[in-house]
Amino acid sequence: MNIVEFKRIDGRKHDEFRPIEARVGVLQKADGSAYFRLGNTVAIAGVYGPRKVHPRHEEQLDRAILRTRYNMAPFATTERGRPGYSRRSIEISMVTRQAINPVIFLEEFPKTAIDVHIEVLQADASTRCVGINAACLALADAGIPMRDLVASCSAGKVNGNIILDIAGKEDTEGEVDLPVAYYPKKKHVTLLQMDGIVTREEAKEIVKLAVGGTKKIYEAQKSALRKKYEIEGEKNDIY
Amino acid sequence: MNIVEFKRIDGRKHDEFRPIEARVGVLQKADGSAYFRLGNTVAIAGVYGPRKVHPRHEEQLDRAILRTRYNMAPFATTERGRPGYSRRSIEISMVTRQAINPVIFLEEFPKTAIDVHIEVLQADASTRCVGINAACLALADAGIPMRDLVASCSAGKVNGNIILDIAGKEDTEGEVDLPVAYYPKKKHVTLLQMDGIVTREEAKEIVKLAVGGTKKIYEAQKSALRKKYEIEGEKNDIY
Amino acid sequence: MNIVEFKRIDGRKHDEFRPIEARVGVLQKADGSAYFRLGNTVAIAGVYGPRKVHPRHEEQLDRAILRTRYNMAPFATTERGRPGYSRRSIEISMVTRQAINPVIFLEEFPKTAIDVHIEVLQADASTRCVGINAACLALADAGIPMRDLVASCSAGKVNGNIILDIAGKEDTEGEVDLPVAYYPKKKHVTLLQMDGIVTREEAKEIVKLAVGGTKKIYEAQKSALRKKYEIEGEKNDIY
Amino acid sequence: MISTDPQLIKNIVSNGERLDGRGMYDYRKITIEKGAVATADGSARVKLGNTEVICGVKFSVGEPFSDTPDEGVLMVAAEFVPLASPEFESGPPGEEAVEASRVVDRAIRESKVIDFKKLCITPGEKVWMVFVDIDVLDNDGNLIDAASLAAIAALFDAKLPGLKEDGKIDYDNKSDQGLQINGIPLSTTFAKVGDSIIADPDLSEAEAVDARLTVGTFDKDGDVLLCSMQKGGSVGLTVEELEKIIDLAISKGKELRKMVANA
Amino acid sequence: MISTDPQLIKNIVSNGERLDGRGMYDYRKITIEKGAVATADGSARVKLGNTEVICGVKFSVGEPFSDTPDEGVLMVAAEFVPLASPEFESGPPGEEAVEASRVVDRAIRESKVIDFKKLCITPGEKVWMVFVDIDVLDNDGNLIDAASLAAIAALFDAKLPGLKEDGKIDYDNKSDQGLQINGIPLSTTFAKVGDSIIADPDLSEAEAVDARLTVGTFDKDGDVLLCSMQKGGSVGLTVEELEKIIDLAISKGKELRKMVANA
Amino acid sequence: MISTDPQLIKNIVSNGERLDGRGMYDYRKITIEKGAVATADGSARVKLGNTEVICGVKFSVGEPFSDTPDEGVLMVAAEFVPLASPEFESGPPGEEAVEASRVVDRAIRESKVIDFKKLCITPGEKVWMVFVDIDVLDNDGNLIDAASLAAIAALFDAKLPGLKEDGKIDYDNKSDQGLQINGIPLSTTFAKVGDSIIADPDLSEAEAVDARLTVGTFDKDGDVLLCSMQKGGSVGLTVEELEKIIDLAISKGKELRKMVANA
Repeated sequence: MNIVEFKRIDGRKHDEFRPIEARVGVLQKADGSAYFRLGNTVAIAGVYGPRKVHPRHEEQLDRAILRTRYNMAPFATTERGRPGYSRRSIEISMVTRQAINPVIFLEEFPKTAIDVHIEVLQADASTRCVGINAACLALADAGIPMRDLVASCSAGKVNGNIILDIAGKEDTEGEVDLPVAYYPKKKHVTLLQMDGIVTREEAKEIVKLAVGGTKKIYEAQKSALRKKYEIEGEKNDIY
Repeated sequence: MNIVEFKRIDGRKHDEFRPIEARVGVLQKADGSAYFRLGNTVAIAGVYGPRKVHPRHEEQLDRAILRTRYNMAPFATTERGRPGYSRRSIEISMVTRQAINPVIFLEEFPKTAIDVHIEVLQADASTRCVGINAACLALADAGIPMRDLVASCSAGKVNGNIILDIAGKEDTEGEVDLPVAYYPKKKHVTLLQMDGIVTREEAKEIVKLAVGGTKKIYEAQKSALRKKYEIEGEKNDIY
Repeated sequence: MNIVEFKRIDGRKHDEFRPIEARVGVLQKADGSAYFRLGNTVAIAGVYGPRKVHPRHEEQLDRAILRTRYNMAPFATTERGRPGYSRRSIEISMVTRQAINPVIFLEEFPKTAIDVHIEVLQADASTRCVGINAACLALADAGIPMRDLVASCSAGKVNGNIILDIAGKEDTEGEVDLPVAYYPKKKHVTLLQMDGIVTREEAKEIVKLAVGGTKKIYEAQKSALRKKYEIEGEKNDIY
Repeated sequence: MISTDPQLIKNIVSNGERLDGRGMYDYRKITIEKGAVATADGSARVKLGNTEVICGVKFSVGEPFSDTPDEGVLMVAAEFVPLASPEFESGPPGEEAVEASRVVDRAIRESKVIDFKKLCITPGEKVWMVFVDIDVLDNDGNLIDAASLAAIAALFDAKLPGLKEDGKIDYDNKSDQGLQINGIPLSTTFAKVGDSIIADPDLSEAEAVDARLTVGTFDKDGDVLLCSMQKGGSVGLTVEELEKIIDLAISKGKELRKMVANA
Repeated sequence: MISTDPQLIKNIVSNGERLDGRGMYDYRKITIEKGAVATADGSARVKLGNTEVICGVKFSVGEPFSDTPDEGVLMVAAEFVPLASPEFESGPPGEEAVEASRVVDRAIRESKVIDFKKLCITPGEKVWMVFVDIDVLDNDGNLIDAASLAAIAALFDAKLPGLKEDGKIDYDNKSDQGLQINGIPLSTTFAKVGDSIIADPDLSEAEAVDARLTVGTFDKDGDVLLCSMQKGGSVGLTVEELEKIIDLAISKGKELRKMVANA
Repeated sequence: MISTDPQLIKNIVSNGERLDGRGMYDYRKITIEKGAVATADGSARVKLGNTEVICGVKFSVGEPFSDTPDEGVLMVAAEFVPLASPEFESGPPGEEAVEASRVVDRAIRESKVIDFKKLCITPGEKVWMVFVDIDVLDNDGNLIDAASLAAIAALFDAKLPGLKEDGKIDYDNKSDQGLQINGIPLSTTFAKVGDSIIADPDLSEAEAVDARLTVGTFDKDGDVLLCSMQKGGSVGLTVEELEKIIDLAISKGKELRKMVANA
């Protein structure tokens, strides 16, 4: 299993991430918000809720409904994207909701909606992962009670090598891309998609590499949240 | 009136149908369903209801509302069709509703909706007729109380000859197409459309030929329903 | 300020309108209606209301809501226009609503809607002005209590000359177009838009020319309303 | 809106009378004003009693359909503008508007009074697109016949624009070339109320109408021919009623065609 | 509709049994009928228990995408026709239909069993567009696998139309040239109910399903390879569960491929 | 959200003061960050107090409009992304977003600071399309001015992509050729609250605002000229108020232009 280390296009090791940057509370109007960056992929998430459900018939008597909307800014891609919903964004909004859903105490807020809006500002692979990472931070920032954070990243195969966090030229040349989202406390994979050709063994190896990678993402998320409370703590000291 | 019999492209007599096939109960989930085939034209109809009305403001206090949706599968036509509503399907959905409406005891189910969905799987002329035939069978299969069945077919003029059930090459060469739906017990024509050039006498002759043709359709419908009850009867014998 | 009078393409003076024609009560079904023509620009407005609000959630407890819809007939322009809402018609519908809003006693009809539909039948510049003029007459014709009429016209700059009511070839050659709507009793400009390059002084001069021009529009509106009541008066005499 | 009790209408009609005093087979007063829209290439405003529609014809240059590479294209669209009725709503055309435009379209297209091959500019590449747009301004019933009258009158009124050297339309110079139209296809609508047949039902009668038959007729070399039919309404018609309406439509079509010819 | 209590299903499954008596890793009865739609260029009707879908393939000639100027274009669309379920509604496809079509599309596309370069007619200008349209007629669960079976069977059934001299499709003369497809990519779906894994969940089981994994596999030179995966459901799966499902999918894929090959 | 009582705002403003301590004609703190989006051909992130917008410019190659065959095409679109405000909803842009994009578009287009003839590649066939997309991230009022600042700063930041021999964009090699922009057109917005005029109303003030005037100004050869105006709000303005705002806008525009020039 990749014992001899090879050279990646951008010089990273096979299990090395692009630079990670995470911040919470980046927006003023949203009840919670976060910024997440993985190299050149950047997303912002904003959370509203728990709040009243419109339209009313979507309301659930025993829990909050979670609604997610993944959107790509028209300038986020190499070719300008058309604004508005696409089949791609409908699918990603759905798998994002399923990825996040298990960690939220939805049952504590019956008859309400929790709305998570993800805006991808720059797209260089793994946009759904970066969106999920930002979304979980935004939910925490909004004070929504959560069992854990979900951390997401992808691994794949490029020129026969199994590597973490495909990006840039690797993405266009890549044979396989496999994003996961991971719920560490329960050791649950809450999102998994794959396209490309792999053997059974490669599939399992890539899953493990991706799941292992989420640890570093999780650290970055927690660190961003700690920073928030430190700063808020400092503020408290002042007063 | 066409006393000398001429040769039709596919060898049929002037008042001869393409092969007719009718079956009820072809779907599992729908409350009632039916398959109707006229040569190469095939439609399936599924009925849901009487059921609650969404959106509520469409509800009628004194009767059920009848909603019909005629849809053509993208692969039903020579050139692939675009999925979704077209102006054509809006018009046909409407005349289909008007054709069926008189025979249903809508007044027995106030504040409910009866939804009839017609899916044309193969289109070789007379798709609205085949859809209506399937729809009536599906309504009967759903146990919706009806005054009668409505039977539908078309007649027209090809190369100066007045013929029943235009199809295939006749359709592209045809000068006139006139579909009717007929409510036998009341002797009422509940659908009639025509395009193409005819004299007054020809118009009347074509109407009569089409209305006469509905008899055979009606027989096929009743036979399909009888078969259902026979089979159900047999089932009852077994238990 | 334009002391030497120059020659306009269609022979008008710098502060001269195209022929104005105004009539009220031109439609039968609408609660109020009016026709307004400025040269080759023609609009009809129809008013419904005060009436129940659909959808209900738009209802206001303390006043009527005013809804305006500006629409251009497909045959109103040189090139055939696509039917349906455009970004342009969304914006004009909005500024039209804001232009008219101040003069209506909306507070007298809580929980209702007043709907103003403007249909531009011929477009030769100043369509929004002509629409507003027709709309106010239609509101008056509908018997909606109003503080005043709003009168609208435009002025602009063509080949360096500041002129009233740009039209025809002036429109394509024009450098600046500035439509206003004016609420005379309060001396309030309720609509103002501008595009094109002007100096500060020119801007002010054009505003004044346009605002001054609304006086003649206002007269035409009042005369149309007087004619209505005269005719109705005559009718009363007869009976 | 005060609406008339359908039962009252049924009673009146069953006595062979109508609320507004018309005869059973009489149309309301018709006025046809050609050239009503200065910006259109052809236009007509039609009043049928209190029903009012306006139709504008516009030409543009476009690609032919692949199955008719040497024929111009006819597009008929009706917009039921919300000022025409408290029931009309903004948004995409409803089923009634779609039906009206398609019935008007079929009567004109199927009658073949327009030779679309003459509207070909370069086969397979450029043809004239003929847009016939109908705006309903006032809906007092029988919109199909009003729209049909307006459409054919506007087509007769239409003049093709000139073409510039680059093949684009020269909007400043109209040609004086009209469409060659060999006949006047028209829709005429009759309704069944109880056991009676009436022509041109108005809105007060609409609720009492059981069924409707619209028959498209046109004249060719002195003969009258049918080119389209469309039944409406939620009740059926007997074959005898259909035949009676076909006969009525043929004679009523003759009357209406005179008005179009003289407009 | 009488729906089954999810807790009942959970109890049954936790005992290693299923409501309809199937084994945990058994699919429902599968029937594949190729050529089911006479108007399509290729078609298949698939029943998976009471789930029924019909797939039609149609070819047309179109422009290639600018980043693959010498490749044909594959378009997979699924319509969840409202007759198939009381929950399906008219209108644009919902998220479930979008997901199904995209998962089916990815399995076929990513496996590279179709050489899209062979579907190029004139590089940069004209290529074959392959439309794979899936109509769901009856929804009794696991639509993705049913759609996947129908799509690949329909593609195997497809024959390219002939081309006329002007480059347009000759609808009267089909060629006997099929698509060259080097392998059978198929989606196989397993679900987690409590701590158990079951194959091919039906609609009565759907409410009890915690998570779902769809694995696309195909055969290449005797080997089985994966080409796509898609997790669904609102609960997660452990890595061990994932690995178990991958193994199950590989062996189940072999079974299903035989059915497609023999259809 | 705790909203501020409009009457309170009116009282404060009538005393010549503002809730956040600003002067009547002061803008909130402005920060302009050019090049904020790595994937865009030009970009800027603008904060106007707590209002934040991000603008990305992208170029593509397309066909010119038929009436300007030798000119590039400018397309300005604003999306009021729902994360920016509890009131923004998904779906097509509402009237506020449409107005903002059109007002920003007009100020840039009408000022003629960009020579669109220089964005022609092959007359009548290929021109540069300039897409200016504005995402609102945080709405604390006066979105038009924030969008206007971001749009012009992003245009100044933009570099045209290179073209490959086949006329397509070479995404790997950007040129270092910027747009030639001869002036800085900017929107400046003033509001009337009671009898007072204030600059740059924020969201807490919005409910108290009676009327709004947005004035587009730009600099040309040392002079300041107006290029657009747009009145908003449900109350009118006197001619004197209009004139006062025009004067204020001219001097405020000078200040803001310096910030853009130095960004």
